[in-house]
Amino acid sequence: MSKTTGNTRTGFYICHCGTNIAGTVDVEKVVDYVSKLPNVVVAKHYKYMCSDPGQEMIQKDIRDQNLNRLVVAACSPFLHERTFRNVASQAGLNQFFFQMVNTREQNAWVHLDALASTEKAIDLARSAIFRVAFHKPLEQKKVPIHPGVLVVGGGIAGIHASLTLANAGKKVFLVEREPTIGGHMAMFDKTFPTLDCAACILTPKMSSVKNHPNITMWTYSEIESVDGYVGNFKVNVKKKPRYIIEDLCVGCLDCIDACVYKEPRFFDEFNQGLSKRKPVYIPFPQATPQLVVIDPETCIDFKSNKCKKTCVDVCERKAIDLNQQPEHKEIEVGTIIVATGFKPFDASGVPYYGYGVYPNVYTALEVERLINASGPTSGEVVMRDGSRPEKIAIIHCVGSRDKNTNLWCSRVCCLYSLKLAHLLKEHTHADIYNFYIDIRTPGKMMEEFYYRMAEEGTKFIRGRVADIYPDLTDEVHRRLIVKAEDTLISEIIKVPVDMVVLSTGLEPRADANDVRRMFNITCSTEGFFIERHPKLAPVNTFTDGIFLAGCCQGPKDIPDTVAQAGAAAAEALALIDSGFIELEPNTAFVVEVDCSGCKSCVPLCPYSAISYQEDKKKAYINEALCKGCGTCVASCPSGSIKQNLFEDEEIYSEIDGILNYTNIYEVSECC
Amino acid sequence: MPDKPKIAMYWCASCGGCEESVVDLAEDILFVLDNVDIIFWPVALDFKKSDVEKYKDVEIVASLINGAIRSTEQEEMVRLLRKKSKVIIAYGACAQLGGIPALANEFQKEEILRYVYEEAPSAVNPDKKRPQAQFKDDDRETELPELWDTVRTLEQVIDVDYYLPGCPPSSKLLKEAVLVLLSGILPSKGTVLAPDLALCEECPRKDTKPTDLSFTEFKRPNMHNIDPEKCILSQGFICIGPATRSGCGAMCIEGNMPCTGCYGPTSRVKDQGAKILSSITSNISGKTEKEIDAILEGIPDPVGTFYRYGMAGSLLRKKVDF
Amino acid sequence: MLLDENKSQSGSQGWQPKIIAFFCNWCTYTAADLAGVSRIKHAPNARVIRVMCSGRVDPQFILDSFAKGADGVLVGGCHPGDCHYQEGNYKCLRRFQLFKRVVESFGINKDRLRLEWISASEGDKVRLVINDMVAKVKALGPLSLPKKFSEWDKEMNIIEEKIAGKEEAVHA
Amino acid sequence: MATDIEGIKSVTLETIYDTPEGKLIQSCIQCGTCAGACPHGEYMDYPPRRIIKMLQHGLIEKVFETDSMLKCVNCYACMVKCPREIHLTEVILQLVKEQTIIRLPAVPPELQKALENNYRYGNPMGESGRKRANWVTTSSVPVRILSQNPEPVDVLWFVESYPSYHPRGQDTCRALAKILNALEIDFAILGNEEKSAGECGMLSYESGLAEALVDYNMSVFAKYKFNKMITTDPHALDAFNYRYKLYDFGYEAQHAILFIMQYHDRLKPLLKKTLGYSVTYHDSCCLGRHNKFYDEPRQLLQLIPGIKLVEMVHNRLNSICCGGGGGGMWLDTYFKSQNMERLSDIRVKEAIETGADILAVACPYEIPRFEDALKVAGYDKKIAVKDIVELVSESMED
Repeated sequence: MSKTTGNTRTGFYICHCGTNIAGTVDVEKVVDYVSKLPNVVVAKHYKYMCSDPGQEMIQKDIRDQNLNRLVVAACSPFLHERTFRNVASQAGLNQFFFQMVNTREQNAWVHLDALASTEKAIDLARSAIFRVAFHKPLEQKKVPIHPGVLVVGGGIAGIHASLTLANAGKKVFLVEREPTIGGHMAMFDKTFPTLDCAACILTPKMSSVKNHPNITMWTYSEIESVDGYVGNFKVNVKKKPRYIIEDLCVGCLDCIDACVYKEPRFFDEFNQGLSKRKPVYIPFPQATPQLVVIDPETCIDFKSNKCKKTCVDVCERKAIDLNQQPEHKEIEVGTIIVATGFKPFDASGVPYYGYGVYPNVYTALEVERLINASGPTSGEVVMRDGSRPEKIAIIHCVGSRDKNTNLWCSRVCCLYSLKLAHLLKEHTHADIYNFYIDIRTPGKMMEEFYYRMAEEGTKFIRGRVADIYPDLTDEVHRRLIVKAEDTLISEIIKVPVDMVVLSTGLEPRADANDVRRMFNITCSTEGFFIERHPKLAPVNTFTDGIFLAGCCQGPKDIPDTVAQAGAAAAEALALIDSGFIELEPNTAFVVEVDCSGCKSCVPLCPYSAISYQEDKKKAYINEALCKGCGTCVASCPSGSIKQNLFEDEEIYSEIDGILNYTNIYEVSECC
Repeated sequence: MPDKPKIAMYWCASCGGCEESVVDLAEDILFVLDNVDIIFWPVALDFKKSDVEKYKDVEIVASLINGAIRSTEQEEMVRLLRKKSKVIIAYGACAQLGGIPALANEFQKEEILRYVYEEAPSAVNPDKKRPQAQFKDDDRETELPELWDTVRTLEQVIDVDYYLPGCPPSSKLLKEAVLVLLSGILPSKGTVLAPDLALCEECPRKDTKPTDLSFTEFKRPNMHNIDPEKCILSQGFICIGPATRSGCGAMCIEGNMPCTGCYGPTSRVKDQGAKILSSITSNISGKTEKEIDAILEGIPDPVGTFYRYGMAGSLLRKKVDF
Repeated sequence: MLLDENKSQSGSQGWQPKIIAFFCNWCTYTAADLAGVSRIKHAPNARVIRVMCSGRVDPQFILDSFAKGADGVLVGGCHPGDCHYQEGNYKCLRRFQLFKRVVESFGINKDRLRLEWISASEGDKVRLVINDMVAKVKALGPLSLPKKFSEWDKEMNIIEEKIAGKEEAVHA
Repeated sequence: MATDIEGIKSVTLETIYDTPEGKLIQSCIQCGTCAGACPHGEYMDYPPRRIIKMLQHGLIEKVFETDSMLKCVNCYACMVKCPREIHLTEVILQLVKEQTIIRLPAVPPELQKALENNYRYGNPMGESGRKRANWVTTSSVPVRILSQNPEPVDVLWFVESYPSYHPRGQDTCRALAKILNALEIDFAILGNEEKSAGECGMLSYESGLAEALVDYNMSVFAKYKFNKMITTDPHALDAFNYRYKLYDFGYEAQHAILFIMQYHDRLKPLLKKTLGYSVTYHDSCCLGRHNKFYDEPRQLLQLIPGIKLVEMVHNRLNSICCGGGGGGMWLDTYFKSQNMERLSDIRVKEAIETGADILAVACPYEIPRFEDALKVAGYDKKIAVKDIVELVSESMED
């Protein structure tokens, strides 16, 4: 405790957080102990330190007692560090003369033994008190925010966020990987609980995106790299070759008719393979943009180079360019909204449901396409063998709530299963059996929807299906037998059906990890992106300026997705309109007189913030480029680089504080 | 004529090189002798302990003590000198940091004695005799110094005022130190009387070091030729220069050998070994344990490499458990 | 888990290891927070020091922790490839690969120093790692370097006493 | 590990929540997959799901009022499909089952006899222990018996009871001996010293008997030096790898098929004879669901020239038990008295449906069970039941 700056007067405050902290940690004992430590002028505990009275109490002490250091032991700094920094600065203290002790998340909430927990709180309080003595007044750097926004993903989340921002006058870049925007919602027939047609509500929004002067829409494009930081991101986008000159194509679709393949014969992604397409195709009639795309995987010309190129010939506008190359765009934006969506669970992951083995086993998304008037059967529910089902089983929780596949509840399956039950009944008049574990219909008008569906005569069987197999005794129909226990009557039942619908769950996209790395955000072990705080910052990420919308954050339905997209847009707007952002001042700097110019630090910086000044023969750190990791500080062989907020002395004093155990506490214990 | 300032010099656990460095002053030694009275210098002149004892407390202006402390005799003598001297200067790497003798802190005393007196190939000692602290023969009773378990730096035994680093300190630094002492304007206590910048500052090969160094292998000078023009570290030879104080004039580098760190760390570093390790390893290539370990095979003895002079003065001081 | 927690409680029952844990802000510190939010109980022996990146962990900090009395040091960073600063964790790993050899050469059992990659979502791994480390360090017993240092220095008392004795004799 | 051993040895219903596996039943969501997956679920008064709920409510005594658990054939079907990964077959049902047997007013006589035989003769058929190695005399290749030649051996082949005594089992033994010999494996058997391993289902019925057999066999193993152990019986395999481990059995036992597959490079050139069969493979419960060896037996079959593999409706993880596990081997009469359809009957129908010539198996229980079921079924088309090992051996003939 030698080299502190001047006369250190520290105030220490520990929060009860109701009983969250005080229920485990003996806050009075902590205060009692801390008040005896050197430099501590005030030590207090209070029920809710973050409340107005709590904040005012601290500010009053700072003024009255002339405090020049502040330590607050409360929750995680991720939650309230900013709050208490503000408390300090409003009381006239530089906000960085403050140190926070995490006594809730990393102490009271994770330990049961009150004594051990209190000891830990004391150790960490002492550590912070030692540390804060070395703190220095720092200034936050203000960085202007580029008003442009990048929206990644053109599903309903990306569409809604883009429109909200564009309507507010912001320049938006919407990047979509597929040839069209619309995402999964474009594949749906009707939406629950209102049963309004998905296309009717989605396609107008899609064309608004296309036509909005503030939106630059790049479909069939992918983000290649993201650099920079909040307010100043540099993004590289790769526009994959469509082999169509976008400006020339008018969407007449003559080229599709002219293709050398007279009949479509390739897997149609949009229709889940229930129909075929040609190598030159448009994903679906309302695709936005209305541009064809040529798939090099199936186009003869790309394989043999011997195609007659009838498509090229037929195009009067000469819009087909089979030599098109990828285009690379570099854009600058201030904020990014990640709305990359989900992937439906691969139903063959539950082998005993026979998906891919028995042709009459369908996934829910396939059935959406079957029912859809613009789908492969124009809305007729005709199965792969050409027959129409009279008995249909809908199986819930396929790839959800199962440790063997995905443990989480996919949240939308119950409701869309009910919806499909209704639509299938409407289309086929078949008997519908819904096999479920629990029916979950939270949300506005959802339980009412369930009620209606039940009233329509859909049969509900509470039991998870254990087996699906063809009825070998039934020579004619070869129906599929769905075997389950009806747990409510405790009977094993075997229901013969013509069609099985697997209500597959929602999964993170397969490349979620790559996306996460590119944007420097975090994701759960499953692969859904993690929000900054589940309640208080649900659309923020741990990386400032990057927000989340839609199912990439976790399964959710369309209303929630749209709400979240709006929230993400609002967060981005709030940042943009504030004009600038204050950066954490935790950058590193070279103490020039100490530097020997050994150059060891220069190659360490991934941001090239460190350079070697040939004239002075010393290293130099560009503060604007430094992101504050501190790796160079730990590596400087002569100790000549420092990091604000994480100076060596600060960390040594923290170590010292933790281990400098004096017996004040024990003495008061036994006496 | 008033008495010239009295100076004492003493050696403890050291090789004698420090004493040699005084002689290396060459004609400058005459200047020194003109200005001071060397009242105790056992390596050069016949003085006895009693000669020191007869001085009054703090009567000696400065004692320059070299060598690490590892025996009863050394401890006794430095305590005596401390009592009699106004200023104590830890002279050289051994006194400052423990030096080469402190590498013994990697072993137990017993291990060392057993090896030296019994197991070393050159040892012929069938009766396994060891030196005794006390020896009695007829009427004579002799007391011999005893080894301690731990090798210590001078400051771990007595209060030290200044440090003169190096193995040995350069005559330039010694001369400067003497001038400072004679000037009477003393630097603040604890000062290391050498520049607080790392060796690269004065290294003649500084400009040849690239700014994108990434180690793919480490080489040892006894097995590979060192390019006499280029930065030695950049050639894959461990050079402790970046973590070592300057002041020596980069003599080893001039001799085409890497710096081994004898001038000790800068004032901003607590543990020279840890710091240079951190710096060098951060810059190796390889991202998996396997790749990294393969490169690190070139450093078979990291303690001997990075703590060659600093073990006793390091944060852990010696091997803590055997 | 209840059992583990009870067993690992210190309270007043005997020696409890003290572990200094350097956690990176983005992954492991967040994971430790997540453990809290999820109420995942674990041994109370770790004292977390937050750094922005595992790359900031200077090996000197680890030695200093041991020297000042830590029984174990845990460094937690983002998984390879996941570093918030792209490569800080690799630098940490490179140092660690050699540094752990140094620490072992200094006679400190390898179980007292641990590097773990714990991502922001791995709240339960925080529990597993801390509980496991506490159990292992407990089995090793206290390191107590400050005490060892003063024990080593006891050998110097003889001379001190001898000198003191002589002086007394002189004064007498 | 010491505590684990003690824990499992002394486990009782009271301690069910003390093990991590036992505690898992608290996480049951009552979805009923176990009941639906159970091949005998429809014949149980209380299918597994209900038993778990009753356990949660502490109504354990009520479970014993019925014979539900006696109908469990240890087929692991409920366990592999449980969405909460509750260790039903391995832990929960075992405990309940043991208690069920203890409280039965009368153990079904067939089962009672098998247990007694195991106790007295070391095999469930009641054959003389001195005839255990008789099959060796009809082997075309020499088979070393350790008691006669106790030199250290690389591979100890634990033959087990059915292969030792049952005429069709002996066919498998001779086939395996031939293969091992051709692969130049240094192998030996225990001969008459061997006693039933106390297969997994049996262990839970009569832990005293099981322990006696374990002790006995362990003492025999201790007499000889060998490096690894193989067996053709998946039940014995499980006994060694799961139960004997608790008694310091220091080897990793391996199923003969997996052992042979390691030498597929050497084996392939030996398989000269083309067998023009269409073959369907029945995944045994222990080898398949319990140990997840679905691919290896199929790979071995496909090494045989000319073999065409076809799958039954239920295969791999979803295979249907032959009904012989968990004591079912000796409960056919009892099950029949309860008007239960025999599982082997159901299974051979699926096999016949494939149109295959051969129903290939990898468990000694299955040959007699399926051959019996085929006789009863009286189908026109001939389908033969053969152990994979027999087919391999057949292909080795010139």
